[in-house]
Amino acid sequence: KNVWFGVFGYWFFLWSLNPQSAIRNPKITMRYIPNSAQEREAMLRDMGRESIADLFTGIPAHLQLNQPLNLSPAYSEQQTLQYFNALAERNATPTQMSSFLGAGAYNHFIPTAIDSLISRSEFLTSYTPYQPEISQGTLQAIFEYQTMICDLTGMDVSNASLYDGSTAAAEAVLMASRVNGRGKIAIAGNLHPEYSEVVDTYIHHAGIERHLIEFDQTTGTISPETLANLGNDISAVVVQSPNFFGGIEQLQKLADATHKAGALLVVVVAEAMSLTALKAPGQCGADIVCGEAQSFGIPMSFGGAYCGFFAVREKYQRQIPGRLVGEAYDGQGRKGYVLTLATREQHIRREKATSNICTNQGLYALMATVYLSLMGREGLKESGGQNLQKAHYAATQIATIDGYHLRFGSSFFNEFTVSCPKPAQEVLGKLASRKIVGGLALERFFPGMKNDLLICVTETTSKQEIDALVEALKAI
Amino acid sequence: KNVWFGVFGYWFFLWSLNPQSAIRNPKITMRYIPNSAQEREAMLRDMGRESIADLFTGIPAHLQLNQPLNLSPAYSEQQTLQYFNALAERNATPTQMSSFLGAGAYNHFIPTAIDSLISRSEFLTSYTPYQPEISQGTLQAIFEYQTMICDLTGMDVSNASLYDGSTAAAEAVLMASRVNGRGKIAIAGNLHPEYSEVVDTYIHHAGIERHLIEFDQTTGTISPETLANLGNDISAVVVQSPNFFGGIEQLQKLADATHKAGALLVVVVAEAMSLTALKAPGQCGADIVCGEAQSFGIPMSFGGAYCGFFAVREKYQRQIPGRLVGEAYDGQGRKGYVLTLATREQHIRREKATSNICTNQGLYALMATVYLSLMGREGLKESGGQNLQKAHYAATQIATIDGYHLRFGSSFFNEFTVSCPKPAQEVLGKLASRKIVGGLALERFFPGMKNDLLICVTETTSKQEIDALVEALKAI
Amino acid sequence: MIKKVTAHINQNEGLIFERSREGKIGYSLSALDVPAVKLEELVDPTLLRDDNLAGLPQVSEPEVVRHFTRISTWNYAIDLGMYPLGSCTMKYNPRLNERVARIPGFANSHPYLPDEFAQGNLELLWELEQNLAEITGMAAVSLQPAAGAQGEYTGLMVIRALLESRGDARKVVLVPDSAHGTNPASAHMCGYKVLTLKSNDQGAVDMEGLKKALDQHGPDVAALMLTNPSTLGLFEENIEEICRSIHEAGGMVYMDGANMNALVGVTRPGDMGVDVLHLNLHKTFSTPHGGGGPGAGPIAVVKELEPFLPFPRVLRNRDSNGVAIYQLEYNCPQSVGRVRAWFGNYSVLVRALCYIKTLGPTGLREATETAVLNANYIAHHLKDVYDVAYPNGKPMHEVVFNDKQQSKFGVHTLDIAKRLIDYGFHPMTMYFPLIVNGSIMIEPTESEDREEIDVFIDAMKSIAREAQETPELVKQAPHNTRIGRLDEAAAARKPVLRWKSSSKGGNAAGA
Amino acid sequence: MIKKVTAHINQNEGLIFERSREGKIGYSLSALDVPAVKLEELVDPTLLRDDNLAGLPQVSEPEVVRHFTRISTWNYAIDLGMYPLGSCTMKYNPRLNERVARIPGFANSHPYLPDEFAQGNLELLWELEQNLAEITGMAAVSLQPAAGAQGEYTGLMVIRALLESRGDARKVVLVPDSAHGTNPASAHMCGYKVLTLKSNDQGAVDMEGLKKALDQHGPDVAALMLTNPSTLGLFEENIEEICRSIHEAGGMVYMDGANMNALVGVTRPGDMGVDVLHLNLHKTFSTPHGGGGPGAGPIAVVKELEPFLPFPRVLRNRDSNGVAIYQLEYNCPQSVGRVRAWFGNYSVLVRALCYIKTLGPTGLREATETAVLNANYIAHHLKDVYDVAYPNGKPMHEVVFNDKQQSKFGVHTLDIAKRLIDYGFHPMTMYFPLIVNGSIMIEPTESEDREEIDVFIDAMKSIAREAQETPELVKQAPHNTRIGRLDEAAAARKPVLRWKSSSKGGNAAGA
Ligand SMILES: Cc1ncc(COP(=O)(O)O)c(C=O)c1O
Ligand SMILES: Cc1ncc(COP(=O)(O)O)c(C=O)c1O
Repeated sequence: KNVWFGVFGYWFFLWSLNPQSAIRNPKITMRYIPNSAQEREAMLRDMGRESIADLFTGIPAHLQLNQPLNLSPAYSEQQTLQYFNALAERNATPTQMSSFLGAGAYNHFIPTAIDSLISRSEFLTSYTPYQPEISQGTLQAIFEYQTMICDLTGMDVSNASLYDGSTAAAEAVLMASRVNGRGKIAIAGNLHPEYSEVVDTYIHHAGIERHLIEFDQTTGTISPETLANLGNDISAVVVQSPNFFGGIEQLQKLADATHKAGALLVVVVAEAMSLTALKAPGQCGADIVCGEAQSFGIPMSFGGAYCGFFAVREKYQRQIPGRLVGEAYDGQGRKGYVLTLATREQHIRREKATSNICTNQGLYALMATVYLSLMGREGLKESGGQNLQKAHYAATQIATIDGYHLRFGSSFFNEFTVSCPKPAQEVLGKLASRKIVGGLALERFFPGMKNDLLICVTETTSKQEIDALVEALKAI
Repeated sequence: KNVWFGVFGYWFFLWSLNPQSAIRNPKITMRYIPNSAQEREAMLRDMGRESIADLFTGIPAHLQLNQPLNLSPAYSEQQTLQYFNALAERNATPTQMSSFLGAGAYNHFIPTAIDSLISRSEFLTSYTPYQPEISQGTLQAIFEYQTMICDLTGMDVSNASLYDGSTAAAEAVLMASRVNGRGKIAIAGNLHPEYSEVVDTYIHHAGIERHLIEFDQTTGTISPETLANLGNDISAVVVQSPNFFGGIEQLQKLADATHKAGALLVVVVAEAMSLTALKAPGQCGADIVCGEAQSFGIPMSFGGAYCGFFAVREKYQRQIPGRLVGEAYDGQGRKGYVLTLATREQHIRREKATSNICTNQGLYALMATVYLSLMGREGLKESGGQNLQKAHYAATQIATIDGYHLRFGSSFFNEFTVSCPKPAQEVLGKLASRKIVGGLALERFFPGMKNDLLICVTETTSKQEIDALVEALKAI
Repeated sequence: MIKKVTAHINQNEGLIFERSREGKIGYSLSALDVPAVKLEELVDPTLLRDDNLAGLPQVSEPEVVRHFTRISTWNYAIDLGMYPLGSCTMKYNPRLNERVARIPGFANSHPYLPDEFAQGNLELLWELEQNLAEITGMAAVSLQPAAGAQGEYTGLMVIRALLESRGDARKVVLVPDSAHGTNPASAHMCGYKVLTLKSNDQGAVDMEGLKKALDQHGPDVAALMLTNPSTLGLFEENIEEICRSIHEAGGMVYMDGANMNALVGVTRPGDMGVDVLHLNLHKTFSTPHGGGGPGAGPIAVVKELEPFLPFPRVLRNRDSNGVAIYQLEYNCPQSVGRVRAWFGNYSVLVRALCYIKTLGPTGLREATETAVLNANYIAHHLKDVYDVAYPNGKPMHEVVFNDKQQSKFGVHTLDIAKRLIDYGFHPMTMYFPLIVNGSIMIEPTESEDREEIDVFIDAMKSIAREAQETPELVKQAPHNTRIGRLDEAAAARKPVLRWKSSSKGGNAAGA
Repeated sequence: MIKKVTAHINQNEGLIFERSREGKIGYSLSALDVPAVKLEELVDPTLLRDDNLAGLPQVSEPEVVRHFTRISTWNYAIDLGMYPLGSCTMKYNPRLNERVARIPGFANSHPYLPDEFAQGNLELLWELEQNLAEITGMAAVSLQPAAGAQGEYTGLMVIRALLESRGDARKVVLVPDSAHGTNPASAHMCGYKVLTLKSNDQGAVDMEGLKKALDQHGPDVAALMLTNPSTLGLFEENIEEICRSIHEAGGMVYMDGANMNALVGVTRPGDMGVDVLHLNLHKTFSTPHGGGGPGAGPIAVVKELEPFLPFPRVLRNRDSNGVAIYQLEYNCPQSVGRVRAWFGNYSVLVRALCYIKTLGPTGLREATETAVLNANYIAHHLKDVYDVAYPNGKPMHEVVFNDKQQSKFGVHTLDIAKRLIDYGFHPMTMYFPLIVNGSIMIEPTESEDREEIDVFIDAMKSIAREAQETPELVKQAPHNTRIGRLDEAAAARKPVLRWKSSSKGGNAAGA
């Protein structure tokens, strides 16, 4: 499919939109509204009201609109599909251009059964499970989700999800400060730049100060030595592993150094698939492990909706932001699940809540739960292994090209940074004309890294695609 | 999308298929089989059996395969999707080429909600509703389907579906002969040729003889006069309306003539959408009305699966082929639905059954039911009206082109026959290069109609597409 | 104790017609973009509908969604639990198949597309034919039949056409008394006289009886219709000899392939001497049953019969570059004709090929082996509680019991079936095959896990105990469903087969 | 009498972990196509996982499908019936929105695609911003906030940034006592001191109290956070005056737009003097609640505040041919920063735009009018049976009662809520807003048909009768669900928040 072809289809569509479609028999109701005009009249009569306008007298008349909103007239179902299909045609997807983009959003394989299950009305159109007697489906699924997140991260307690990986990192920082009352936060310089920006936003008004931990220029990782002299005003050290450049951090050593300073270690995981192959942060001494679960069956969808995960040591369970599901029993001793420890939350605690979050990412946590169930122990190991092996194959091949080399010396999972013989942005431009999205030019976030390219390879990237990339790099 | 582009994608895919994908840990089970190899061993032990082979000793050893079937190795889920997507890319769909094909399969708009409802596990993965206590969903839906078919056709009793329109026509012929014991059938020459072929197949061994009713060369319809001298050995007269050329038959007059000869009138409806605008055949004296319900929300899918409908006068209800659902009450007086009058069927009557049909088109009858519910009275009227108006607009426009004229003088619904100034097949070839599938060349079924083209226009055909067709016809 | 289900609130819902109100709509079409003209000006007004479609409902989209969602919850389904329905092979219906069948390139393709614009569809048909031929060991396949019964009918016509082409107008088809009802019905539709063969005391074809029938009717016997494994779930050990004797008598062997789930990848009908068989893709090849279809019933035939298959056939040629070109061949002079419009239940065929591609040779055999294992496991655990109909048989993918032990307490197969509902299962197949009194026919398929099977075994044992101790409990079952046993006799006596605006709603408010 | 539901069998199911067995799999990946190398040779082995992922389950696909299908049936859902949840706007979730959000060009697009390869996405964002600006009457929109609460937080930061840019570091946010809990929580996160405003005896902002607060804290008041219609479902009649006095005091007005379903197409916050508001797309704009998200909480602001919106912003330019080119602008020096990665809950945004396009201006107003009508209809029919919290108010899209009459018999809001379950409804919102003792908050939305509403009214009346006649029946409710009231206090005392292999399964066999 040609992305540019879409443009013409799109203009054609706009031209074809018939304004008359808004003209409709006034007695005929919008299809989503069950009560017809006639029925509404009857209801008004039944209530002794004259007209709909009677019901709106609470709104000062001069504030009421006397003309329709200035929006396009209602599209028919067919027009709606044409409109959105035409828009979608103007985006490039991995089936049209092979893509080596990662950097926090990953193109992993999504088993078909997931969508079919989460599309069941009972999951899709249900409310937050405040009424456990008729919400056990959602509650049990969240309980399973919490369990899986605990197992993957090596932690004791997981919440029911946060908005995304970046806000999870921000909430971790706020929580750490709540826990130990310290007012400074040390943030790794190789944390995902957008996460870092979000943390900055969140700490700005929380009176928390930020201390930057520079990464090592040869390994790209945080050297434990840089933590040697952490002040005792540091509430937490926030590191990401694999870090933004793809490198795996020495978490145990970082934890030791952090704990020595009495701070908490927050480990951020932007590529959750790495948890299937790399040692669990919880096993390495992390106090909070949080991040992005998009890799577990959630479509990339231009950056959202995703699913932030958040797991802590048991001793912090009453400090965790967001919802928690726990076991409970009814009068007959039957086991079920309920939202619990709600006293942390804003409904009850208002300004003293552990967070303001209310609606979270329930359905997407369910997606992740179904994904993890389908893939299971073996599938996750295989997937993790394939990511790792394919990325290393790609890295090795690229490193053989004249002028290209791996920027950093550290171990990596499925992403790595390549130094190009010319500006990475220029390389990407040339690759694009060969229908390859070659990765992310790092200069945008790290002005000093003009020639550096962040490349991601997953289990869905075929050897042919990798080889084609290598050939293209050689040729340009 | 280019159809030919698909070919290359496809070969690329074949080349990429890795034969190693069949190599799998023997301890690891196919993902659709819950009992693992280990579990199966345990079950064997539990039964005191040695091996799986023990269970197959009923099959003579020399008949057992000693090598795997010669099929392609198992595709991964991703490969399967690639394989089928690549195949599908090599078909042209109406979004790629505007299409004026009808002739028994119609491109009507399909509301999105249908697929979401029929995909519910409870409908999709349930069995034929022989156990009413846990099948009321399917049963009630069929009861609603039967009611709607009765209303649309103007008949008293509808069955729960047959395979498709063509076999419905064949079953009608067999039923008519059962009803009146006559051995000859009169079939309209403008019946859908494939239906006609199927009827021929079915009557061949039933000892029923076929008599052809020629259509009128100027109107394309069956003139009531041709039925004036029907012999009293004719069991039924089978006509289609709108007929294969799109023309609407004078059903009432045909019914009168048929009944005069003591025969039954079977009205076949290949375009069920026509029922929304044209007088119900039941109102015109038909004894059996049957046909194809594909137009009611069922995708064209290269000709199947579709949904044959079949409706009769009440007096024939015990002669109807296929399943019937009726009301019933339980011991507490609660109303429900059951499969009823089963004594007509093969389970009980065996060779004396009214038909051999067992599995029918349940899910697709449900699709039609959801479609008819969503469209409802107003939507069906609007849709029928649009089909009719757009087709007439197209016909009028085409008739203005030099050398083109409407082949027949009769009223039509959404299909009409155009005589071209050159062989229709040639016209179609030229239109194809302009990304238009211009209709069906009739020569294939009616060798005398070399220049005649059957054109269909539905509510989904835009004015632009019609105008583009007209322009193209002018230009070629 | 009932472990598998608990009672829970379940929504009532009337008929869709009872929701109808003037002015409600559930659709949205694009506005007419050609000049509007009154229909009466375009078409002879006497031909136009004049009843305002009064019978059709007027409802909104949310109501339609709620209506069908609610009534769906009254159904049992594979995705909710085991369906021990013998002969029906209710296996898991992969979601991947559903997705693939909905790919727009398939779903939106018109059957009269010129061959060059339908190469994907044609290749798919060709590929599926090849795969099924390999799986069955036959020479050629027709995908046209819409279900098993139509496959039988088509297969018999093919046989008849061959015989007639030899000038051999035979009139008799032999059908064992254990056969499915569609077998004699199809034979009858094909113009044959059905001669019932009594089964022997093992439930198999009685070789003596067969010999006698052939001695008596031999020259008139067109075919034997055989189910293998039989409807008792037993492999016909004499299959080769049976085929031989039929062939010697000048007849052909038709195999009902409904039970192919016991054989795929392990043995092939073509290697046994079978001449024609049908497959139920909605059984063996996992396409969803959909509450009663659609299915697909392709037939596979030996070389000799190929010319008689329904037309059109799909051919593969190669162009000058060796690229495959697929083509529909309509010129099949010996063909029995068409048995339906176009090429079969295409959307079902797509699913079946998807299944085959997904499992591959190893997976297909694994499925068969597991299906047979599961059935034997059930047979093993229930054989002391229920009488096995033919205790010397070696059950394959299903096992048949009878209700002899339970009948002593006045509890019959129907009661056991209904009581299974209370235990959270769909009933087994009952009273089929007819040769088993009070038949209890159980087929677990490979899709069940041991735990579900164990719960089923426990339920069956528990019901057997109840039959003895509290027979009334079983005879009144089910107790935990939203509706009880319905009076089917009364329903058939005065059938109400459609809603009328005067009648009251069912399953509805006030139930 | 309970008309709406009947008890029916419902499948039990343990935790997914309890299905786990060695060797089961539910996945299939393509085989590795690069040379296989041991992971230990590629990565420092001490960094590799060494627990074999032991906690993750091993299950097959059919079991996963059955597991989640079964547990889903324990949920209530919009598609099953009315959700009279005040403040939650549980309206119909169109299937068309779901389909559109899944179009591969949206679902498979990477957020770091260069702008030229993401023009469709960028235009969609731009178009949605324009539409929401028009609907709210505001100048600019940010789609970044992931839900309402984050919208509040972002909106307050935007206000704070403006004030700080003026060198005006105010510290106080006024929040009415009727506000949703997220309001004070968000204000607190934004570093503000929350000052609670008492509502007047009409449930509205007490103008005296407001004046007093401004007199006292005026120069330190950064903003007032107002919900309009209030959480009582009443329009703030003094809204303009309120805005004026806040503005005069140098503060800004934040409006919680959770109740916009009462206003869309009828009136616009921007015309009232509001400076910032958030929208809950998962309420007003029909995106599915999904058992707790995802939502989307865009904010709309007046011109003055636009420079402070989160970055990046979406800009529309035109190329030399006048063709629109969309572009992400990161250079926003006054921006409050990012509040999340990328551009918002994009897949939710797609659904919301689909909803707007489908309804158009007429449909949007019709939805609002019908929502308000339905709420008034309920208020009218229940006002004699339950005490309306503020009887002089003119309810808009929701109506708030209290349990005063019922409390006399010892029956409280919680009991009424639980009893509604037996009647086949989801409970209403309870105990919110906090200013109403035993609040019973009912919002039907426009998605309910009169019949469903009438059944609801009857149920509420019937429960009121029961409260008087058989209070124990109500206090023990629900009676007809698979599980009864759970001991939440005990659960919180010793929380069990994850499964451990030693623990027993829930909702499972043996329940
Ligand atoms: C043994 C046997 N033969 C034939 C059939 C008929 O197949 P279908 O229902 O597909 O027409 C069945 C179906 O139940 C069967 O079990
Ligand atoms: C009045 C009001 N404000 C704010 C919120 C918070 O919105 P969200 O749950 O989207 O964060 C809600 C949600 O319930 C609400 O009802």
